[in-house]
Amino acid sequence: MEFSSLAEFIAMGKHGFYVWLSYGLTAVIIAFVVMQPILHRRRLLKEQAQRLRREKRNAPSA
Amino acid sequence: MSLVRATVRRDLLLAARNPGEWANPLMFFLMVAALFPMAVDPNPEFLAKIAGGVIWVAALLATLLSLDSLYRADVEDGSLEQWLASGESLYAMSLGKALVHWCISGLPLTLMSPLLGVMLHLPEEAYFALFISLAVGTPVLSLLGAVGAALTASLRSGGLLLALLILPLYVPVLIFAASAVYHAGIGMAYNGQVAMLGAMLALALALTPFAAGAALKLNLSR
Amino acid sequence: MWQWLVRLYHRLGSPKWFYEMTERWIFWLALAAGGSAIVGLVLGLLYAPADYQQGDSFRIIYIHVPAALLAQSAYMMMAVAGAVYLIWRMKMAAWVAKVIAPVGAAFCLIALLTGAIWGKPTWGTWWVWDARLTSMLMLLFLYFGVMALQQAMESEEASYKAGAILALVGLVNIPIIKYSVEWWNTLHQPATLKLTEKPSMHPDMLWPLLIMIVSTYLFFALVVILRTRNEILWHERKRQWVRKILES
Amino acid sequence: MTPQQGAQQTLLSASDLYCERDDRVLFEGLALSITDGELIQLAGPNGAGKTTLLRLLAGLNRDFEGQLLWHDVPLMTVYPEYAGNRLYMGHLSAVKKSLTALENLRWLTAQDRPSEKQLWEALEHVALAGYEHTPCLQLSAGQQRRVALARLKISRAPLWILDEPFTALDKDGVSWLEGELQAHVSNGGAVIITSHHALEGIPGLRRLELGGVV
Repeated sequence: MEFSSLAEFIAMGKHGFYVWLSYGLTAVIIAFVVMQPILHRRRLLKEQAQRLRREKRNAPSA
Repeated sequence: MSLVRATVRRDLLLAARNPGEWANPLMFFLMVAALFPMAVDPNPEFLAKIAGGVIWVAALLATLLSLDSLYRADVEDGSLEQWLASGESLYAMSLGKALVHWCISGLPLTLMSPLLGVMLHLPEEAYFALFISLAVGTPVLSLLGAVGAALTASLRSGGLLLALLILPLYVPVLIFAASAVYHAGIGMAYNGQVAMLGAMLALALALTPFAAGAALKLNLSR
Repeated sequence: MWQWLVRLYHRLGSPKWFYEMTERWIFWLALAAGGSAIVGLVLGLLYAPADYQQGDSFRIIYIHVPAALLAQSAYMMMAVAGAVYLIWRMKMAAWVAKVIAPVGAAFCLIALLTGAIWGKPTWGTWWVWDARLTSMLMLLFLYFGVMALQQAMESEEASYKAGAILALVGLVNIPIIKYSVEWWNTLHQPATLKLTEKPSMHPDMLWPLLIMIVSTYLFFALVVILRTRNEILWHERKRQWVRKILES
Repeated sequence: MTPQQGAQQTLLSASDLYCERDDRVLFEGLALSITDGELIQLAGPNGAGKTTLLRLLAGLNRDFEGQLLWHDVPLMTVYPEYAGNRLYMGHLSAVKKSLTALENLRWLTAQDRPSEKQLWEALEHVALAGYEHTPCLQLSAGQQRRVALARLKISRAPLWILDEPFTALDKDGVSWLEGELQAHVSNGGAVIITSHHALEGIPGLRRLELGGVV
């Protein structure tokens, strides 16, 4: 272990701001990259199920 | 006015659906600015001197590029015809269109300019001047450019012609804005230049929509 | 062996097979990517010794280098997938190429941002027109170009082809860009301080880096699979097998 | 604007119209008037000036000689009022491909300020129920046309000026539109239309032949 206390770990030997800014921004971008397809999938399934129901509803009348 | 309001809403919605509309000029802005250090000199002291001018030239070109499509789609799909048929004021319509254009081009450019400032080593004192000059100057670019876009909307190769028409009109804005940023960088007052930009904005707001409205009527095919 | 490859190719070309197979992979991939990331980060942030010159700011390396590596190889993969589509008309390849672009661009952005942040304590400035950062910036522009082109095309098929052609042209251009940027750079500012170049890294520093690189690639595979599955769902939405999924 | 029983009033009248395009006289000394309850179909070969006349009557084209009166007042002096009382639909339907059917209709009918419910009902009327949130990109040409035509259900304008509204419509669409035209005319509205489609059985139908002789 390189750090003896949590405070020391956060401080990163005076470079804490830069290190955590890098990691933080990366976490945000990564979260976006992961969440986007998951949300997209959810929306896709909902929309297509809706379309299917609509087609079934319209089919007998046409 | 209801159609003007509806058009503003629709255009913002269109921009949200086609991110390229506002993202592409932004990328162009970044790329043009990146060309200067490569073509001239990446030395920070040198870049600091030209940063303001480079950013402004890039912003101007990016605005110009995005203007080309301002009215073209509306002419082609018949929206223009509906504006004229609506009997609503074309002044309000062209003002609305120009403001939407600013929201999706000038505003993002202004917000992104500090990033370019960092990359081009803009002096710290000049950031605020850069920001304020873009915030006041880019609406003028949109308003003036909208006139050119309206004039060339139905021409097939309108893009280049638009640049030829509009670039000379952009010169005053460029001169005062770049000078504001430069003077701020060397620690001098720059409120005179910003005031000039403000005056230009007021004038453009009052007058250019008339010209754009008149120009729009020319695009009605027979 | 050859026959096995041909069979694999045909299977990969079948969206249905891909969709059903990856159903099972997702969990394990997520587990492997997440697990290795945790191990890599714990080792890198807690156990690796500080750099004797840069101090603890060097710990940015554990995201910067994997992201930069991935951004470059993702571009290559995108171009290869595009080529497969152009040559054999394999739809799956086109979809994979399409979904790689935004992911690759995201990693490119990560590499650039972390590079800039790392530069501040190391060089004293956020941005230097250094050869690596500049060519990374050009790579980002290439990604944006492909994405913008794909988005601008109205016909889907045309957008795949155009994207693939542009990606291939870009691929040929990448080494040229890299070398010309390096040449330009040495012309202007010889021997700058390098961010990462170290003749030999301490193994305690090196291991976490290797683990993070593996983790990044696993993560990339996971995201590309997730996105490709969405493309499959969308394009095959009228097919019977997708209907069954939708109805359940 | 409500017509009195029996006494029909002239909505729009034109006299002595002269118009030339590209050194070709399209029409000369043309007179036309439309009262409520009438449907005028402009007919004639391609290039006879049907669209030109239509746009001229709509007030979009001011490049002509002659007189145009709206309720016996020169049209251009009361243009905003006229614009509010006539509905104009050209060849181009002003439908944006990346917006949904509902969003497009909302824009097209912005001046009538319809309620959300009216918009949905209008779309249902043109057999687009269930497509409200579908981007028009994914609709067929006929369906896109229906989105544009749905505004007929919402508009309160007494005078309709329609340029080839039957384009791209299927059989059901054509009979729906014929029904709409008939209903509008029998409710005291007026229609000026260009169409190659043979309109029949609509009371108050008149045909105006254009062109042929140069």
